[in-house]
Amino acid sequence: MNELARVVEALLFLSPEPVSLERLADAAETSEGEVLEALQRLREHYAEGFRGVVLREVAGGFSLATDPVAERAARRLLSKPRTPPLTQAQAECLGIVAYLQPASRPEIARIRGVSSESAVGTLLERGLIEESGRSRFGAVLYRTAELFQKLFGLEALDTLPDVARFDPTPEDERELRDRLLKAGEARAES
Amino acid sequence: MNELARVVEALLFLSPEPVSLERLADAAETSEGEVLEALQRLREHYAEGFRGVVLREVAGGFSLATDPVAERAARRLLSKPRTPPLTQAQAECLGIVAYLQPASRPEIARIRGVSSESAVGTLLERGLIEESGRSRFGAVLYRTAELFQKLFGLEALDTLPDVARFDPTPEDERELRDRLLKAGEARAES
Amino acid sequence: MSVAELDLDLEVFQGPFDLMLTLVLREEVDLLEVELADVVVAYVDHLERKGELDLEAATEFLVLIAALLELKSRLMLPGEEGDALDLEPGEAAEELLARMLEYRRYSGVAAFLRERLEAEQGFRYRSAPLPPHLRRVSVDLAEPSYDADQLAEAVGGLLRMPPKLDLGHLARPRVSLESRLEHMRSLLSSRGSFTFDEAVRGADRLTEAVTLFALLELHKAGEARWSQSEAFGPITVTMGENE
Repeated sequence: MNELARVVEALLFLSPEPVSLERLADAAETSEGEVLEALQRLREHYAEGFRGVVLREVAGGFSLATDPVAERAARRLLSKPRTPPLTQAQAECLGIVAYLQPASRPEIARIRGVSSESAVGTLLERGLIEESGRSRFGAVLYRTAELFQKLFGLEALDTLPDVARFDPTPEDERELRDRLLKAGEARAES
Repeated sequence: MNELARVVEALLFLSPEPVSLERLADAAETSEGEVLEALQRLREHYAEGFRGVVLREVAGGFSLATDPVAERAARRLLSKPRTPPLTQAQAECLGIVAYLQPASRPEIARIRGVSSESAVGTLLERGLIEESGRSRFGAVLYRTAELFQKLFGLEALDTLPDVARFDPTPEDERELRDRLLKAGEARAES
Repeated sequence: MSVAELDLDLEVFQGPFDLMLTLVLREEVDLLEVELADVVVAYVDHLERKGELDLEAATEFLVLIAALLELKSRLMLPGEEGDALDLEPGEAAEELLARMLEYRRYSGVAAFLRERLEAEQGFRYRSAPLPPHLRRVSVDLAEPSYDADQLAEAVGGLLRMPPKLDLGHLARPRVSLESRLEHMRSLLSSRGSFTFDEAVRGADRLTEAVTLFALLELHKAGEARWSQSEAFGPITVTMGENE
């Protein structure tokens, strides 16, 4: 490991947040190309499956994290509980914000069909989303925060899967349509 | 590196404090002898002078720490003030402090019509504002800190831009503080 | 209190507003059975008790109740021989379908996110405090990063005096659904049939809206029938089979 690789390793070890290539180069007073080379060396050291710590590319930067191999022991050692899982309501709100960002509360409510105050509040509190200005009508807009990408292991926002992947299948859609039409007919007959 | 060494590495990586042999063995659900062996393997990986992170044995146990080689770069990366975009609430609080200084917290709340604890807290934490004595009524007063001028590229406080450019009723000639308080009270009543 | 917590005590549903919406959307409560007028009344009562208008909450309520009213009134449209939805493209059903498909998309996204978070749990990041000598922010390293105009603009915005809030439209006497139902029932019993325009002659828009809603309720109860020969033509209301 050359000196730059050592420096980069130390920076990633210390920094509580993923660090971008640009910031690494700036801190080490060198070029991004040199840092990339150093990261390549580090990657060899931290190859997944061989070490307890792995080098990850998340949230537009680089970060060291523990390998899941140590999860059980880590839970025993640290009293800090795991990140609590998301409720369905929170996950829906987060999904809407993630794909439509910026998204307003009324927009979220429209899609979910329910007012989403408390779920949005929790997401804000947990630092997964943050405010991002106001819409033309004065509603607060939300976008995902950096923590979202980090916790969900996303390199960048555009690495989220294509949203069309989550659309109901044509069969589901047909079934839903049939049910709706039946409801309408039943009503018309009554 | 065997699995236990990987686990021990991960535990030392995560823990902010040195971890004793006993706690390591307990967390990894194995004997202290096994952990010692694992530590021996780790020591080979983290030989001083070759890595950015080194394995240290200190009074309380074992810990990973950065090598001094990264000192300068770490300071550049981590001691550099963070400058995420200001939220509207933060901009309002900082604006009030900058233009009226010193300004007290109750005053800020009256002008904005909402309690401004968290925005003021963030500004304090980021070193943009600082305490500046107490008002006649005992409320803490704030003024902008040295960092404020640097981050806003202001040579002196009197180079703050003229509010008149953004003033909805520039014909009003009362003092800025009076007008802000009046408008805040009117908003609170409406 | 937010709209979500608005407590409802209706014939088919007791509980908070947002739960009702969820159930309607998931088809566990039949929208046709929900007395939306009572929901509005409960909300207005709530506003009155509270004595203040939370604009964001009120907007949200209006958006939701408007969507529900629209859907419900479309669901209530009478079908000719039960095939109205086949003859027409079934606009209401299509819209509801579109909404449900959109909702399903994000419910799929939600499932993906929850799984992903679960899978990522094993990767833990270090969150140890910085060594003491690195904790202090160094003023020397600060570079101009903000525009002071943002502050001037924020302070300028705070100088704005609020417009005098016109509560005239809220203070206006409320039109009750009961009174409009009564009005139409008496028209029906005295004349046997009438046009909708006659029923709302000289009335303001709110009264018109409530009257239309009352008419939907009469139709639902089988007390009235209506016919309209062409779009935007006069609506003739006649006695229903239940009378």
